[in-house]
Amino acid sequence: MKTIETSRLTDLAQALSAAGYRVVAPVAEGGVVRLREWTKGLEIALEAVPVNSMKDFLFPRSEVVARFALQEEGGFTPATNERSTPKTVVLGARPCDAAALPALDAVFNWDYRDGAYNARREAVTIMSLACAKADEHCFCTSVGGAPDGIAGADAILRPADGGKRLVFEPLTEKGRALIPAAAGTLAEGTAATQTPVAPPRRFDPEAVGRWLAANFDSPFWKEASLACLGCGACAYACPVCHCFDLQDESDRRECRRLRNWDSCGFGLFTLHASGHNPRPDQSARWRQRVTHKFSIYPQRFKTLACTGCGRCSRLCQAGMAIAETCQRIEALGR
Amino acid sequence: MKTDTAAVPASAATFEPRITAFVCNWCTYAGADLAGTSRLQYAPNMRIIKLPCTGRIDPLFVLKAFENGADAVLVSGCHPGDCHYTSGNYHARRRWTMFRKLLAMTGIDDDRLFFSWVSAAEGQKFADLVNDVTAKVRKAGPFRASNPGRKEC
Amino acid sequence: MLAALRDAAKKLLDEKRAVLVIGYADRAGRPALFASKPEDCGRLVYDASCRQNLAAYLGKPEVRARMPVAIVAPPAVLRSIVVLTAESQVATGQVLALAVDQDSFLGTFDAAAAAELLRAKYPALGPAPDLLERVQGLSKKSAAERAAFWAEEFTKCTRCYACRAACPGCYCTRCIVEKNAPQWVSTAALGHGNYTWNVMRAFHQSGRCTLCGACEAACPQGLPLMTLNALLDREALEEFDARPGYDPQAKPFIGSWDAQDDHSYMR
Amino acid sequence: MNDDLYKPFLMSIETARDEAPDVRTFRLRFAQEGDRAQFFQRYRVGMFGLYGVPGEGESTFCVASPPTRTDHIECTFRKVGRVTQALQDLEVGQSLTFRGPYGNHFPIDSWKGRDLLFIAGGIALPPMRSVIWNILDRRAEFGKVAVVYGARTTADLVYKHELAEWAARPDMTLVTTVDPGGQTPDWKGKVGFVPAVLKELAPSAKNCVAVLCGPPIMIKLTLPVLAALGFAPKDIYTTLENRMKCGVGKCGRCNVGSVYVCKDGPVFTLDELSRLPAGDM
Repeated sequence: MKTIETSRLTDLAQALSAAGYRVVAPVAEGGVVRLREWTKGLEIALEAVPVNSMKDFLFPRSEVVARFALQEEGGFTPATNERSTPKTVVLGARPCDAAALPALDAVFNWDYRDGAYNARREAVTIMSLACAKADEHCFCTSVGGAPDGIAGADAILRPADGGKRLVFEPLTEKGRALIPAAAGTLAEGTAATQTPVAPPRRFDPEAVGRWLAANFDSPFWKEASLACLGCGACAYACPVCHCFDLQDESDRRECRRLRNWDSCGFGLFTLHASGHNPRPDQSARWRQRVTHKFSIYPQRFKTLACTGCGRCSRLCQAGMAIAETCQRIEALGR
Repeated sequence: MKTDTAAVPASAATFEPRITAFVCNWCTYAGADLAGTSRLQYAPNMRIIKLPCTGRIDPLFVLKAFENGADAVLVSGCHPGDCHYTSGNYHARRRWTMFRKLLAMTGIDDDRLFFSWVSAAEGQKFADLVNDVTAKVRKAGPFRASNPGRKEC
Repeated sequence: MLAALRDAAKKLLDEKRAVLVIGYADRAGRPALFASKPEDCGRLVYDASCRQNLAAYLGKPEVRARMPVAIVAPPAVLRSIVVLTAESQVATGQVLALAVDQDSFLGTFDAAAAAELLRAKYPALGPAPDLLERVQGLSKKSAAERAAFWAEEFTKCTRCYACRAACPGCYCTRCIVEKNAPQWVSTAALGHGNYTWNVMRAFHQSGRCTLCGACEAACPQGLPLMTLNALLDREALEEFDARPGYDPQAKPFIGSWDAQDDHSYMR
Repeated sequence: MNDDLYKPFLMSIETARDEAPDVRTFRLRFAQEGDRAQFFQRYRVGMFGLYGVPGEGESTFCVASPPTRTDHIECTFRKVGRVTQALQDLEVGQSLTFRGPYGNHFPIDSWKGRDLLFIAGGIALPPMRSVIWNILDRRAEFGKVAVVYGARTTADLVYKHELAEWAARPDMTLVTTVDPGGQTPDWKGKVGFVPAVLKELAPSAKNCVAVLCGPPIMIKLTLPVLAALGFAPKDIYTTLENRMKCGVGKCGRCNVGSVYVCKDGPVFTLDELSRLPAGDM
């Protein structure tokens, strides 16, 4: 059994970095824990669930998808657009982060293969960290996950010996490749892994999906969405939300076609050029969000588009909590 | 808006400041005209963008100029009381008072952002102003490295 | 205190002086509670953990369709209601404030009465000392240091617009970042667009911000947005003697002028 | 394998024709023969594409020419926003970007031997025009062909030269109509709304497929007329438009319920549409 002292995680990060990996890890800055590129000197913060999800590193919030050289006299020619896909290890992703990967893989390979996503996906190794505790927003167990779930992960670190140690368990080839790269920071040894603390199961996603598929016009949505102020905090924090916008930006010499995150919570998301909006109010938008995750996704991809990480509810200024909405939906279905 | 982002070679010896000036049509632009017709010599570093009135100069214009690589921005219009539209420059003045404080807080201070009143009769003042601003910006150096709003893609 | 608040809210609904009461719910995180039945009012609370400015809901079409509305309002929210009234965003009599402060329920007020209450009881609301310290600390640094500080902060911005959604003052039906002909503000969550967005967001609050802090509280990335708002608040006060939210008849700060306004920085 | 999904190919504008106020048709040529060949390998009538102007963005609309004409494509669009404005500012000889063809198509092979009724309103003729020409180019395979086309005014009728050509053809019927007040003194067509004209015309539903496209109000009022004439929902086709960015099922905004207009559509039968939540359209 490979183990590492929790206090030596930065050594592991350093070793992986020296082995040529870009290391992404949770770091506390300005009172907020955020997954970011790790550089020497940064402490790794394992306590809190980071505000951002891992998707930042697979599907960045803004990326150039096409370039054009603009000509002085008008007109353009296509220009090459280099893809940057550094070999990356995400150290300390949560199981609920890793669990998002199958859902993202599904949409980004749905008949049309999205090269930019897949290139990053292939270059990333996920070393997740089993959760030693859950807060009131966590609900992974309601959506098929677990605090020590391994879906999507290449390796998992399990807290042991009262948190002093972590047991490293490789799960895939990519995960095993970390062992030589870790260059001795992982030691052979034994440790007593802790039983992870699971949040209570709050609803049955299949029951929720059934109600959603049959109750599109329910008055429930108007009331349930009243508090929503229509920002994109939930979608941007979500490890699965993948909606995007394509926007051109240019100066005199070059146009860059950018893919930027977008959110179904925004009023302009579905607005037609004619002025017609299929989702004219926040209730339609909140319904889309919940329906996409618990009904449309299972229908199309046989997987939920929610991993129960709870980020959306943890961050929502208006207290919109998707697990609570699901609980209420389940009750309505009974 | 299509503007130029190409980097100007930044070595101190060859640095030529690129300064964007937003000026009103009635006073400062006429003052610049007068400077020209009077054959006054002044630094060639300023690109003038003429607008009807300082009241029409949206703070976004200034941010756009910095975003696209301006080393400095000058805003200039009619003296108080002289506005062609009676109060456009008074409106602008209050806006600029707030805006320059805000920009200074974010790192664009009065080495980079200049304001002036230049009337149609002040050709000499305009020439002196351009020379003075250019000299200050030259001294401050290229703005790329420390410009908080520079374009990055 | 809570009993008085709940009774007053209940009375407004009972007497049909309000169709809807928006307050804080007695649940973790203190989310908004929308009470349209008198019996819902029993779940209203107010304490220091209430961070949302509920006046932000006054811009929401679903709420505007249910006027008159009463809002649980600590002093900063009272100011927001006064500002919105001065800016003709809410009609007189359409919004009632259930005024609260840390330890008491102060009564039910319309915008004019709320302004009177503010003038009498909180005549000089301003940034909290720690916020002022943030402003002063940064002001002492060099321009390059300030630029580096904000560039680093704004890099974190994902453009989720939670700050905009949180703010009662951000009521435009189509925000400047959503206008695309021309596209003034880049929508990409990259340095330049993030800088322009955050600077313009703050600037549009000039002389209007009531320092409620909801934007900063809403920011998932923890950006110190209030540093900019507080700076502009002090500037408006010191240069123009402007204190937003004390007069429902006040002229808009940026839309008005005085021949005596300072212009010492003009060349 | 090309997985650069958002990398478009280039097309140059061969001709441009003004159809109606703010409505223009481009005939586009592929800059690369390989792109052309690949396009026509996949293109079936009813599919759409994303047309773009670098610096302004992309806009989604149908391919208005049939797959039977394989040296070019045509598109017809109205100037309504930033991108369509930029597209209309382009001149003959200039280039635009194109991605596609995307989406499903009209199953015209299954319509062989049947009568066809096309009903279109205003700017909705272009998505149907490709079908009509496809049918006319393979005329012998189908039964009777009738087109009912209405617009607000005579000026708003698109493809005026083709309407004249269709009117003159002995192997099809064309009925044009304009809203009351929209006619000019020399207008020879009908005056009245499409549903009323259709009712008066009373085409037989027997062995007939109806293709319907137009503004929502026209669709809403025409469907009962078709139902009264005996058209079954599975024999009524339409093509939907929703805001799209990617065109390939990723960007997440064009869905109606669980159906993605970009991948499952844009072509649907009324039968299929009736199972979708109307509140999401």
